[in-house]
Order: sequence, then structure tokens, then C-alpha cells
Amino acid sequence: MNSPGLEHYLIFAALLFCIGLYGIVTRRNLIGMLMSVEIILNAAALNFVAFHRFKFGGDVAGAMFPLFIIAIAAAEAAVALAIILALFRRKRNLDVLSDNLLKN
Amino acid sequence: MESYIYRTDKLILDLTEWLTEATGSAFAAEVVKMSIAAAVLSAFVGLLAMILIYIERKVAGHMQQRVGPMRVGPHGILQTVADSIKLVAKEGLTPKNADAFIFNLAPLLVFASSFACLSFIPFSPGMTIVSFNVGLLFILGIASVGVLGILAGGWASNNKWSVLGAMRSGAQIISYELSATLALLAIVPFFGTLDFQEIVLSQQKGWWIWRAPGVGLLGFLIYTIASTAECNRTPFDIAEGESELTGGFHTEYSAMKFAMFFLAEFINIFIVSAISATVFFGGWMPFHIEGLDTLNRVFDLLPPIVWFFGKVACLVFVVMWFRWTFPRLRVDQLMHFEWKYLMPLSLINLALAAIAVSAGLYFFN
Amino acid sequence: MNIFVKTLRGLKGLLSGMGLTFGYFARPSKVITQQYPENRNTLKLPERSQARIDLIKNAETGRYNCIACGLCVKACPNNSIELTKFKDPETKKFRPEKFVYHFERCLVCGLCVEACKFDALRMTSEFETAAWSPDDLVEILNKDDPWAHDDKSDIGQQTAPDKNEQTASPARDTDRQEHTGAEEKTIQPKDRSPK
Amino acid sequence: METLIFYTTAFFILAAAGYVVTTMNIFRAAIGLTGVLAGIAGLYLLMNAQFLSAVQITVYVGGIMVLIVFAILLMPEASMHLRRENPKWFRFIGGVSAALVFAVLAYSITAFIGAQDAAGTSLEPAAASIREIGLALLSPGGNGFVLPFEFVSVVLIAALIGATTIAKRTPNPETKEEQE
Repeated sequence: MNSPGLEHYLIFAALLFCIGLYGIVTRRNLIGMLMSVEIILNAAALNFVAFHRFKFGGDVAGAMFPLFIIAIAAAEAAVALAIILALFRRKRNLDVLSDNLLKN
Repeated sequence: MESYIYRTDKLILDLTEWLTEATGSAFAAEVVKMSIAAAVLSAFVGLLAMILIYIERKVAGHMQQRVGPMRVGPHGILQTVADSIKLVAKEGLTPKNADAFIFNLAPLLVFASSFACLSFIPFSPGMTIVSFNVGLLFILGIASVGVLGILAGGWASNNKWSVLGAMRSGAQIISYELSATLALLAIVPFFGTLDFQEIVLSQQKGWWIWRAPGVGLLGFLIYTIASTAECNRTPFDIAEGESELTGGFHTEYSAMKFAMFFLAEFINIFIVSAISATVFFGGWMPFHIEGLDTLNRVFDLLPPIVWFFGKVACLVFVVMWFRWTFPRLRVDQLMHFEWKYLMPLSLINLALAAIAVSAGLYFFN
Repeated sequence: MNIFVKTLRGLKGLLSGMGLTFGYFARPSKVITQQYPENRNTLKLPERSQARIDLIKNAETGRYNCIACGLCVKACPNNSIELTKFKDPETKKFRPEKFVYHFERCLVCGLCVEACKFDALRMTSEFETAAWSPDDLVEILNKDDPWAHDDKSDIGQQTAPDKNEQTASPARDTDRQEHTGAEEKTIQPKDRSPK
Repeated sequence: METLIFYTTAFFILAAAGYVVTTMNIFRAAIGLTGVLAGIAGLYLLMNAQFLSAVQITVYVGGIMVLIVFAILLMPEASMHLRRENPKWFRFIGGVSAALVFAVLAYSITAFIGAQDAAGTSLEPAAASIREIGLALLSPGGNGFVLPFEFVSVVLIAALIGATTIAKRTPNPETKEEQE
């Protein structure tokens, strides 16, 4: 076995991405979907770091994107959880398919 | 042999060299070295917790005109040994409706995060188990993983008081973590590195608590308050308010699992004191006054490790002193204090530090 | 500006508190804890400390002050006093035949002493009251009266018969018959058992 | 050695991620997600990106996960057990779509790697140091990131205020009607 290179990380990130995708499709619970989104974001960030390390010889831009992804993920999680909390107070459940809020 | 006590970095280097020769490869030497470090650290943690618990009880006693444990061994020094044997021998219970997997995982999470923090502490020159360039940031990050363990433990107990205690505890820790982090970050621009050994080395001319004008002292005060709260110690121990929430998040825990929470608590006290000693009081660096060479040589007689543990012991004593002096805060007072006073103060401190660094304003330069 | 003054005042308060505790910490001579079994010979309890009850004797007549009125029995929340009385043929007054004290139920609250109108009860400081079995805790307080012997076999329904002492009872039983008057009445404690 | 660590960590992360998307208990999913995030921090360390690893642990594990766990604790009834899960065909669709996406990704990755090997344009493995990251974060111009950096701070403030406003307890019109 040679030491892990770019392709290892890329394949791994693709797998992780697909697991996150599966989660988003199958989950009906809002918090569960949010967690799947976090997995996908992490897979993307991992790709950036892998390219930065193995392809571009440590170019700063590759290390910068995960930082921004993490920052945006923090903002996104805060807002999403606030919305989920407000929704929960109204509907007392978090099922996306239980009834259509926008219809009525 | 004698010089090894003073030059522990040389000791580590020689040990690595010897191990590399003996085992034949650098990798095997590293594995052996890490195993030794893990064993030493485990023994150290057990011993440390026992000593700290004994000292805590003695300090508590004498501050309240009592005497503390006296019976087991001379002046009760074997009391904590007996207590720990009792704790280990007890039956570990899991409540019937608890989520057993998470219930058992939570103390491990808390303990592991505290234990991992220990590996970054610079005990002596070159004596750090993991020495790498973002040590300070990493230790702050890992310390916050413990909150998850607390929340998980409270939730998995399936007991509403545990959940309440866990949420109070979690809210308190993540709030005060901000102030603690900001207080430390205000000092970071002065030494311009996040590696603990380099932080210590940058204090050769003087400790940062004096060298950084005002910022050091203010930062130290903020960090002491915030870290006391982070450790869930009185006067910020509402998470374990005995009269209202019994034991807080660890109400349902017994035996070894409870011992792990307990151990983690005392390791945390040691860790925050060690960070404080390293960042503000020069770590293992002996106290030096420039110009007074005789005095400096006298101070150099003590090995660095003694300096380190001496400083940490003083800071731990201060934390214990707080506990047995001050009354407990109410939960709303606690949050008001953090968000309305401590946070703005630490932000101001950070701004002052930035100004001081960019203007080159520090002493003994 | 007010906030700074307040903060400084608060800091001063905190520091003075810390100074106080450090003062205690630094002077071990101020310790007030007593190491109990070691200092047994020099141990002095405060006068008002209360550990268990005792009957008071009149110093002149050498008799107990108790007139077996039963107020203490009624005052006791835990039914720990059991009292039988008889009319003394000499003085034509009621006297306790057996004043049985169930220490195993007693809370040491002192309500019986407060209830007593005849200065017949008091709390003593005798605190080493550990026993090997609950039966040992049942005691007859007027044991100086010749008719109140130590036989506990006929004490209340709640007490299990003590087999060791049963052998001694017939001999003393006669003793009792001599002194007991004709009228005999037992004041039974009120039934307060939970339903 | 590096290979061993990589495969162990990768396997651990994938197992934890699989657990996150399949478990019926949302709290356990959160604990699993913690494992995923911590594992990815480990992979960053393996790629010599210590700063990113520290940030990952501090913000993701210490911040976002705690936030999610708090949210779960605040909404006990709806999130503890996901009883009404999906019918089987739903899971089937998820599996198929994930597999399809993975096939596309895997194909493009192998094609890309093959092209790279043929062209030989890859540089030596290296990682940006903290000093470089710090300088780039605060310098304007072509290689600087000061504009996105400032934007992120504005976004964070906006998110902070927005989240507080949304989650604030407002009188619920439905319950009000019930009371009347």
C-alpha cells in the first residue's frame, strides 16, 4: 500500500457525500436533514483540503475555503435551528411531510 | 544524571535516540515513547486526582475552622485512596429506561477530552507529549468536547433533573468558554505563536502578566473567573446545586462512571491552572529579574518542573479558595455576568492588546 | 460612574471575604472541631444539648416528679413514650408504674419536655446511645422505683418479648404486686399509624 | 503508518456517517455526527492542516454540535424517536440516487486522476502554514481574502440576530384562539 494520495481522499469524500445525500433523501425529521447537510459540507471541505495539499502544493486558497465553509455552516446551523425551534412551537412535530404548511 | 532534571529536553532527545537504536526504527521508537507517555500520564492522572481531592478537603476544612479527613492514615492522607477503592468496587448501575449506549459513552467522552488536554501541557523543557504548532487553539477546542459528554450523560439518564442539570451546565460552560478563549487570545499577539513550548520560551525576560501592560493582569483576572465557571466550581456551580438538582447531570451515575466524571472535574482544574500558569506566569520558566544575577542563579537551582508544579499549585489553591469563600450565584445572575460584563470586558481587553502590540508597548523589551 | 463604584465596592467585599477565609486557613489553632473518641475524657457538651430524655427526681423526697398525667405521651409525635400509672396508697396521688421510653422511635425533638407541666422530664446530654439491637433501646425510666423492674416482656404490643430477661420476671413480679395499688390504668398512646 | 491511520479513520467516519443517516434515535445520530466531525479533524491533521483541524474541533464539535444537541434537548417529543419513518420505497430511492451520484463521482475522479498522472502536473504535497493562512486572511489584493473574511463576519452577525429573532417566543396565534 502506498501512502494515501489525492485519489484516496477524493473517493472517501465522494462516499461521505453520498451518505449525506442518502440521509437528506430518506430523513423526514428536520434535524436529521440538517445533520445530513453537515456531512455533505464536510465532504466538500475535505475535497478542498485534499486538493490544496496534493495538487496545488499548499496554496492558501485551498485552506481558506474550509474555514469559510465552517463559518457559514455555523451561521446556517444557528438560523436553521432557530427556524426549526419556531416551527416546533407551532406544529409540535418536525416531520417535513406531516402537513403542508404553505398550502393553507 | 543531575543535569537531566534541569534539561529535560536533552533527556527526551537522548531517550528517543536510545530507543531508536534499541528498536531499530524511528517508528517503533515513537510507538514505545508514546506508550511510556500514556502509562506515565495515566498514573499521573490517578495520583493527581487523589492529591487534589485530599488537598481540596483539607483546604475546605481549614477554611471553615474544621480539620478535614483525619482518620485513614496520618492526617487522613490515605482517605482518598480508600474512597477510590470503594468507588471502583461498587456496582455500576444503569437506570432501567436509560439509553445504555450513550449513558456509558458520556463519562468516557468527558474523561477523554480532559485526558487529551493533558497531552499538550508543557511540564518542563521539551516535556510535552504532543508538541505542535496550534497547541493553545487545540486545547481550547478539545476542552469544549466535554460539554457534549455532559449533555449526553444528562439526556441518557432519562431523568428530568439530569437533563435540567446538563442543560444548565452546558449553557454555563459554552458561555464562559467565550470569555476564557478571548482572554487567552488577547495574550496570543504578544508572543505570536500557539505552540506551548514557544509560549514559555517567549517569557524568558519576564512573565506576560507583567510584560503585557495591563492587558496581562486583566486577561488573567478574566481567565481565572471564566475558567472557574468552566470547571463548574463554586461560585458558579449551579449545575450541581445540591439542594435543587441533586447532582446535576451525574445524578444517575455511580461507581466507575461517576468516578470518571469526578476525575475529569479535577483534571480540568489542573488543566485550567496549568494553561494559566503557562500563558501568564511563564510555565516552567524560573522567576528572573534582569540585572540581579545572584538572585537569578538562586532561582535557577530549582528544576523547571518544580517551578511549573509550584505555580500550578498556587493557582489551584486560589480556585479552591474561591470555592470555600464565595456564595453561589443564581442562574440569571450567572448569565448576566457573563454576557453583560465579562464578554464586553474581554473584547475590550482584546482590542487593548491589539493596540499595545501594534504600538510595540511591552515591558522588558 | 455608578457602576465603577459598585464594582470596586463588590471587589472589596470579595477580597475581604477571601481574607477572612485565608485567616482561618493560616491559623490552625482556630480549628473548633473536636476529635471525638480521643478527647473523651476532656469532652464537654454544652448544657442545652439534648440527646435523650430522663425523669427528674425531687431532691428532698427522692421521688420522681412525674404524676403520670400522660401529657408527654400525647405530645409525642412518634409514640415513643408508653406509660402505666397507679394510685399511690400513701399519698393518694397518681404515680407512674412504668415509664417506658422507646428510644428507637424518638426524634429527640423535646416536645414531651415542653408539654410536661410538673417539671418531671428533661433532656440529658448523654449521647452515646448506640445499641446492638432495637430492643436494647427500650428503657424504663423510673427504674429506681422498686416496682418498675427491667422486665420488658409485658411492655406494649410493639415490643418483641426479650427471652433473656423472662427468667428474671417471676421473682420480681411479686415485688411489684406489693407496691401496686388496686386501681391500675394504662394510658395507651393514640393510634397514629398511617392508614 | 499513514495508510493505516487513514484507512482506520476513514472506516470509522463512514461507519459513523452511516449510523447518522440510518439510526432511529436523533440523539444517537448527533453523537454519531460528533464522531464524523472529529474523524474529519483527524484527517485534516493527517494532511498536515493543523489549523483547520483545530478550527474544525472548536467550531464544529464544540459549537455546532452543542447547538444541535441543545436543540434536540429543547424539543423532546418530536425528536427522540423517529417512529413514523418512511416507507421502504423511499429508502430505495435514496439508496439508488446516492449510488448513482457515487458512480458519477467515482468515474470522474478516476478519469481526472488518470489525466493528472498522464500530464504530470501535480506539485509536491505541501500544506499552508498558520502564518500563511493568517496573512492571506487579512491581506487585500489578488492573494488576499480580506473581503470574504469581512463578509463572513457580517453574515455571522446577521445570522446571530436573525436566529435570536426567529427563535424568540412570539405569541402563537393558534394557541391564543384556543385560550379565547
